[in-house]
Amino acid sequence: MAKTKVMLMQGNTAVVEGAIAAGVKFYGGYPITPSTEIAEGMAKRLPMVGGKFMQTEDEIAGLGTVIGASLGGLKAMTATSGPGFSLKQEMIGLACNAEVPCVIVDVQRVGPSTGQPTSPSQGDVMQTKWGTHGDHWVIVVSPSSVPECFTLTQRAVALAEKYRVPVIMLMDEIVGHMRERIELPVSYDDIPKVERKRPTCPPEEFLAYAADESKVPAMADFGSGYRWHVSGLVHDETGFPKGAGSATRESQDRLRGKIMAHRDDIIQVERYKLDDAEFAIIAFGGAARTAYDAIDMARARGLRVGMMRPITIWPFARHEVSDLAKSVKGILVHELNCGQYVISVKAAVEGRCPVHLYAKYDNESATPEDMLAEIERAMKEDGLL
Amino acid sequence: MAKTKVMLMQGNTAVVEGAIAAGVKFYGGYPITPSTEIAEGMAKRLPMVGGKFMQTEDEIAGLGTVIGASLGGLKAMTATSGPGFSLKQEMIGLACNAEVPCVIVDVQRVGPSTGQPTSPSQGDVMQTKWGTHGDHWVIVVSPSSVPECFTLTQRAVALAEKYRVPVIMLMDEIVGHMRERIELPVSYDDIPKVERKRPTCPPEEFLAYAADESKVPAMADFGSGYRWHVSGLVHDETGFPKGAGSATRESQDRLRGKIMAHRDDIIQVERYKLDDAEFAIIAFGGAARTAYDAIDMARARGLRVGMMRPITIWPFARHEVSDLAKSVKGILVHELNCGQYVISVKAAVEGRCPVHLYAKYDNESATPEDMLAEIERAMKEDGLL
Amino acid sequence: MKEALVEKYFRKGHLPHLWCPGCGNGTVLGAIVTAIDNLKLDKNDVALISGIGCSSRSSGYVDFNTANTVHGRALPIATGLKMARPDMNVVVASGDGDCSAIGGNHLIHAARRNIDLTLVVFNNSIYGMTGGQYSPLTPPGFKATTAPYLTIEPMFDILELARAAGATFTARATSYHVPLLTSLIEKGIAHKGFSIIEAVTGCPTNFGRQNKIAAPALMMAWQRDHGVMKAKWDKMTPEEREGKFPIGLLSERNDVTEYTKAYDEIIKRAQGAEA
Amino acid sequence: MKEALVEKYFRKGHLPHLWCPGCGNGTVLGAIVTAIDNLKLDKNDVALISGIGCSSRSSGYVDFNTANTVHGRALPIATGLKMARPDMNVVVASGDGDCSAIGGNHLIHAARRNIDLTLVVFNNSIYGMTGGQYSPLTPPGFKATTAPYLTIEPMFDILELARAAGATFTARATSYHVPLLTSLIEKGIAHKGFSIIEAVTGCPTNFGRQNKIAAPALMMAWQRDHGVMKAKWDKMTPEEREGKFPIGLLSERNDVTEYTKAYDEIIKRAQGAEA
Amino acid sequence: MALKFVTSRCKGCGICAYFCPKKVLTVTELNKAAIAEGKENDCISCGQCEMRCPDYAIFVEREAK
Amino acid sequence: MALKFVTSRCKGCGICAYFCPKKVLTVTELNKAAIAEGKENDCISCGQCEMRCPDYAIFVEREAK
Amino acid sequence: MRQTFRLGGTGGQGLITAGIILAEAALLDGYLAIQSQSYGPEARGGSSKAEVIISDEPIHFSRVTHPETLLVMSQEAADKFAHDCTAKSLVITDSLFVSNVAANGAKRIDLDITRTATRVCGKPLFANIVALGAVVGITHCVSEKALTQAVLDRVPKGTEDANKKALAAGFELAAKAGK
Amino acid sequence: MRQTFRLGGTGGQGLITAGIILAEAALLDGYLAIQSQSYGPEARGGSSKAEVIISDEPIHFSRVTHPETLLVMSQEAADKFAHDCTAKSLVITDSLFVSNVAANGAKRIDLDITRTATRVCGKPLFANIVALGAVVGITHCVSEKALTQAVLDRVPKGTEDANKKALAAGFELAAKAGK
Ligand SMILES: Cc1ncc(C[n+]2csc(CCOP(=O)(O)OP(=O)(O)O)c2C)c(N)n1
Ligand SMILES: Cc1ncc(C[n+]2csc(CCOP(=O)(O)OP(=O)(O)O)c2C)c(N)n1
Ligand code: SF4
Ligand code: SF4
Ligand code: SF4
Ligand code: SF4
Ligand code: SF4
Ligand code: SF4
Ligand SMILES: [Mg+2]
Ligand SMILES: [Mg+2]
Repeated sequence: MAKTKVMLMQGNTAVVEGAIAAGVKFYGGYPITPSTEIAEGMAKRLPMVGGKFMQTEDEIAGLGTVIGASLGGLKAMTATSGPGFSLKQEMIGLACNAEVPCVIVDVQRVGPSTGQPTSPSQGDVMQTKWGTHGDHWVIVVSPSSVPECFTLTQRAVALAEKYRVPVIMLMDEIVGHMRERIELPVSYDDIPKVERKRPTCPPEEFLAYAADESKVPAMADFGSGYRWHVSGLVHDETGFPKGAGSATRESQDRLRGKIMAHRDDIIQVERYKLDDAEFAIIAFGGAARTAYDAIDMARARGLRVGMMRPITIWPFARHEVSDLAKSVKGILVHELNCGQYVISVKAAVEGRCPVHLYAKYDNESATPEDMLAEIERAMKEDGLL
Repeated sequence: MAKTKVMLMQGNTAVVEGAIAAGVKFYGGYPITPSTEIAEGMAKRLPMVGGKFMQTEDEIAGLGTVIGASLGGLKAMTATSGPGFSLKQEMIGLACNAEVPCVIVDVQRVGPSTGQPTSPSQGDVMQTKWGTHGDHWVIVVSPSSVPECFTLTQRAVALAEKYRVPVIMLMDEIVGHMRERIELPVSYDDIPKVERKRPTCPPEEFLAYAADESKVPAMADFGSGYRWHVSGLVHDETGFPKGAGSATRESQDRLRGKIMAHRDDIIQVERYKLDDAEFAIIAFGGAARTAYDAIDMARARGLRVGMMRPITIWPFARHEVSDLAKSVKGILVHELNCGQYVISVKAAVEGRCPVHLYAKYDNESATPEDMLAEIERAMKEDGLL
Repeated sequence: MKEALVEKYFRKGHLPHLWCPGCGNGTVLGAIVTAIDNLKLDKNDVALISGIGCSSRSSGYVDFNTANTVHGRALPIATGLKMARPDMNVVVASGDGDCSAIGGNHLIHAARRNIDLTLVVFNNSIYGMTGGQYSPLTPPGFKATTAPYLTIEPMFDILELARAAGATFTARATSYHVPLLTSLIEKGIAHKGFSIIEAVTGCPTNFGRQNKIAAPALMMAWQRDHGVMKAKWDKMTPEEREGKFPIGLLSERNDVTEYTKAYDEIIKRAQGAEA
Repeated sequence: MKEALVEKYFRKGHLPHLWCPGCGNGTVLGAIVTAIDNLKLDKNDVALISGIGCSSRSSGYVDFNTANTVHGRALPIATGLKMARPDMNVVVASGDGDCSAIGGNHLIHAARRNIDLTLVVFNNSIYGMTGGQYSPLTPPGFKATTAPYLTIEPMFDILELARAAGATFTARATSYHVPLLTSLIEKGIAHKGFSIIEAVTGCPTNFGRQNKIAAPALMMAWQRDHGVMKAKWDKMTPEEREGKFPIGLLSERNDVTEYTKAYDEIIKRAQGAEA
Repeated sequence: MALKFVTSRCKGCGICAYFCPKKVLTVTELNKAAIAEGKENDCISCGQCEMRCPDYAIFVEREAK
Repeated sequence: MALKFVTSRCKGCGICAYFCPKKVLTVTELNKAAIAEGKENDCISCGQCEMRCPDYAIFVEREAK
Repeated sequence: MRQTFRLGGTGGQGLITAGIILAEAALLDGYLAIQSQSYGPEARGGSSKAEVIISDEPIHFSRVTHPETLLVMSQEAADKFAHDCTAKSLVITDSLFVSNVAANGAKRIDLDITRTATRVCGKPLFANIVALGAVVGITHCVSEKALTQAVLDRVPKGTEDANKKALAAGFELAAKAGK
Repeated sequence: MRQTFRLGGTGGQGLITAGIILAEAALLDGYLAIQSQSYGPEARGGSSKAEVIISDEPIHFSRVTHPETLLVMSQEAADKFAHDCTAKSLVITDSLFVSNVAANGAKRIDLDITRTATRVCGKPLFANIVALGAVVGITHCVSEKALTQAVLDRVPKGTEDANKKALAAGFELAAKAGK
């Protein structure tokens, strides 16, 4: 095994290290609490590995430069928080439609608007899926610990490159700012780097958006001899705009299809003490940390409670949730917002079991004690206690 | 009755007339297909009534000027389409959090990104609810005809003023660009104008965000002698930022509460031939126009089909949909997108009856014939045929 | 600032402000308030609109019609307000990042339109609020948390930029030159059209510390020693100017119709056309 | 444009382009292509990035590495590309609205950084694509669909603005002055640093018709009669200049390190610090 | 014959005709550039039309020297 | 006594002390401006401290004339 | 009564205006009417279309799927818009520009519309009005009086006479076409 | 083993650094540790806090609800952060700045931290290190060796000696406090 070192590290810093380990070579962005340490870390680390950091004039330009650098063949990313994430929405649509790999970290804070910049929240869950106009598909992942910040950033980069899609790393202030033990390889050289599929045909034959059964078209670096055209307009497999209705339908079907056909590769959930559970918590990101403790406390009282922790937030783990609804007698969704993910949970459960919401939106994570009380209340309501 | 005149008018133009009739006195915006006629109409009409039109440097500034003008006491609005609507997201959050009345028209086009600027789509349905970061509440309404563009714009303005909330008028290219017969009053003088609640207490006693049981605080025009502070930060009833968790919770509860407490005033649905229906279409905006015809065709074949047409899209007509699910044996949601509103329908139906989706996303409205076929297919699946 | 002015213009219960010890923002805000007092404006007729940043917190402290809006967008909001209330004196408080980075476009367009706003730029050459990233007004060769290897980007001359965009009043002072700053803000408010006053000020916490000039008083001494009155500046050679910057009223013109005035013409035309 | 260049540089099957009869965009695009040919650049080493607008459609026609991105944001995307591929010649095609309205901030920041991009502004003084709204480069006193009572807003001098922001190469020509335009674009590409070339051009459909100068040839004749070579311009009195505009190379400086070059220093410092 | 018309690209804008120093060109009823009646031999191959045509629809074929 | 300290607002930045032409002022261990020992009578009421204090924490009380 | 129309041509030929006028004439006659159109960059160089539905019952679905009457004034428009026609459709062409129409066996009438406009008004600009006259002359979908009124309501001051002439010429073309 | 700490003071007192060092020392001793903090504009003029949990079992929930040990180095911090204490908590104050602590009956130890820093290092800047020494000296949550190592790993070159002196002074304060 490769040599490692143990450290106390902040979640945001672990994202930086994950990005460097994944081979990210460009960062463009604008500072904003509570994500700023990611920009600061990239400013320091990227030039060390020959990469480049740019502090852009705003968040829109941040993602713009990332898209440009990605067209130039670099793995590229940006990070922001709510207000900046809102500003990036138009540009996210371009990355979706033109299929430009990139990673966007959103370290959530309390919203709306300037809100409460330094307090934890998970208020952007729905926005990561629906924030830009028009039907579109992105991948959203959410880490719950500092070590997971490191590994999931790598995975985010890999998914972006593999599926030519913007991947959003949805963090919260809890995970972004806390410092935790992490064991990192001393050198990242041995960490495998996922490369986007590049064309192998002669340049004359290259059709920029023609895909094989994977539904993911090969992508040529600008300047590599394959001259192609990128467009935010609806286009056909040549990449040139096409006004025909069939082009729109085909394009949408492929963009959705390239994600959904690979759902099993993309969707990750962690199951914690679910095997014999009759009641399940669904929680993710920093909010899930409370759940581990609450479940252990509940089990100590003899309650058969477990957790499904979605690591992939979007695409929604529909089958997993639907199956869960069949295996338990009640579900409690815990979110640090007024209730967002729960809507999709309900739509997937379709009445198979009761779905409760423990919504917390007062600048603080729930304590295990509070959550235990919620579990007991819900289980009582469902006749399980 | 007031004198009227009959005209052929475009939907976008009817929005302009509705705004003038409602007393809108300021428009700030940036042109974009297929909403541009609204800007052009406002540029022409506003100065005639002593109002002001500004073509701003971008969509962000467009909504910014609208917020500023609204603080100055004017009824104010803007209009855009997908790309511009995405750009406005951050500013929408400010309007939500600071409770500044304003109307934002989004004439949808095919997305994502530049998409297909001149073709109809309803791809922004979820974005209108979830586009900005953080939990927030807006009102979204969607007209299905040119006369409804006129009346619903007035209603949008009235709701914005009454509830101090951004109201989004969600249109589509079908309704925005078609020309239809409309009968308008010759003079708008007799049309009642809804005024925001203004403070009546002495200025020293004015607490900018203290609300009575209506949950809507009185709002003083800047320059009117009540000097108060507007903030996009979480604030308490004084309007000044407050970092305490309780302030966040109270603020969110009131912002949600002021909408939900008045849901019956806010939520409008049209019921078409639902009385005896055993199967229901849910469709809105331009897409609903197909449904009227398809339902008539189905009824001609003896099928008991009706439609629930949400005029208020958000807040979601949860009770209405849930009741509908109890009274019919199947529901078909028809949207000009890949399936957005249907998620909330499913979450509300909770398995009470099957929910089908007729998603159309190929630049064209569905024809009544195609929809009839979908109705029959769905009814067969549900054993109703 | 005089105690009577604190009493008269500051909101009760909002001091001490949240700025760091020695932060220049308090001084610049004091100059704004003093200028308004000198002009004998009714508090009801004054609005102070700000974006987001340490400096932008200034709007919360003073007893006018105030708004602390979103980062970079104070100018459009102020523009809308001014259109609705052309009679009001609308002052905008903005940081160097707020108005020259994310808000750069609104700056040049407000300047182009020559709308009667008074923009006071709290230029501390850094993003204070977020902890010390460089801004478009950070000179090359300095440290910032996002420039650990020193800044390489040329900085804007924000007044020259605003002038080229159309601003009809441009001026600069520092938090050391308090009377000058006050009188320039006063003139800027009185000026009918878009005016910009750059207030060079110090962020001891996030600019100073990184660049080893943490003592607030030393930052002010630096301002004293490097700001040169325009009259003198005009006579200096390029070598003499090196590292220094001009202060005072740098440009003013009165031949461009103010925007809300020009708009009145539109209304006249429209209503004439109808009549 | 020469037929051989159409053959060599235009994508097969993409002509006729979608521009209106007599639209100047074809001519300006021809000048870009000719300039690139004159410079003997390898097509693989050239990128043409555009925003959204009629003019921005130009990227689709030519056989380079091309992108038709989003409205106003071509410059950041081009910047990212240039950072990734400093060896490439990155040309940006942008409309007057695209680059001076919604994209104004990116313009001034690209100029400030002095990154080696060549920006060609297709200035037809109007929003062509959306049907004739005024832009920040529409002169006052004209009709536009959003200015039915004539425009009142002062316009930018976009070259002066870019220069004040830091652009190290600014030039102007028209779609009438084809050889001049071509040679200025050529020089702009050769210039190491941010260069902006304003191409004054005509939109007969949406500027011409509303303002009663619909015949394309007459718009070009107007350009011929109002553009004045800089050398002559410099000697003209203000009265003589009235209504005219200078063309030619208006400013150039070579004393500012180009941005990607400057960035190489950062990498050296960082790697030195580590080693 | 020194002039080549790519009729499928010509949009009949009339720019070539306006700037032709010899008034060789005209725009037909079908909205296409063409040589005006009686001007068949007047072209001096100055290249103005080629240089100005925004649609790359007219070229002056120079003799190979 | 001509100087008024609003101690609750003073943050101890030391600006007043630095610019006082008579070195009347100092910052205490508790981080508050105060009159330096032995300088009780040196203030000339020049107003520099009042003008420069960013926290509105020191004022020069002028005699009513 | 319900009739559907599609008018196709190049961007500059004024067919959207023609569609609007037709719908306005229908309102003047007391019918209901809907007009819709295709916009966009495609309308720049390429072809544009307007659709009109006239009926005495409420019209919901606003697009024309199988036009009863199709007017095409450019070959490109004919190529793009004729395929939805049925054997019951009527296709009217401007013979100057259109040669081939593949319209599933629809009836076809070729008229010299643009040349007529140039002849009677001095400019091809009025071709859309000539075409309107012809369409109404042939289909009688609205009254000539309503059409004339609708044209005069919409055209710029000073062009009334030319427009009237154009309309008359259109009616005449229709009459000659044997209807 | 599981211990929870909260360190509160003004923005400039370096208590977040102190929290980090404490957690790093715990790692050096082979424990697990989590450090979190409150940031923000409130940290400018106002009070800031750092929290540390040290344990030999996995730590999930990261915040400290009832600190076992609370260090407060300003009166404002005492006012803001002490109310979560229980009777079992220990409150350590910098006696120069803190007078009242309402900590639900927690045990209280007042130490002359900042003055000690000024005395032994010449600058109040090292007060956070003195405080760390005192906290560890009193709670023995980590070894003195690990703490010393953690301090030296993090402080700027050239300040090692001053920091060592500060630490030693802190240990001494703790010792004197009768533990
Ligand atoms: C859209 C958005 N992006 C970023 C931020 C984070 N942010 C807040 S203030 C600020 C910069 C502050 O710098 P400046 O404007 O110079 O003000 P200062 O704090 O120095 O007074 C930033 C980047 C934000 N609040 N919103
Ligand atoms: C965010 C956004 N806002 C608005 C539009 C609509 N739009 C497209 S092009 C354009 C302006 C075109 O003007 P210009 O840049 O001058 O280019 P031209 O068409 O004149 O060449 C506008 C407003 C858009 N596509 N995206
Ligand atoms: S961080 Fe800088 S700008 Fe902000 S309050 Fe502190 S000293 Fe002032
Ligand atoms: S609208 Fe104007 S700019 Fe666009 S193609 Fe037509 S003439 Fe050219
Ligand atoms: S300039 Fe070109 S497009 Fe115009 S008429 Fe002449 S050949 Fe045709
Ligand atoms: S080459 Fe010259 S003379 Fe010949 S047709 Fe062209 S413009 Fe006229
Ligand atoms: S300048 Fe003001 S805040 Fe600073 S030490 Fe003096 S009195 Fe205190
Ligand atoms: S008034 Fe002048 S002399 Fe007196 S303390 Fe203040 S600065 Fe010193
Ligand atoms: Mg700053
Ligand atoms: Mg333009």
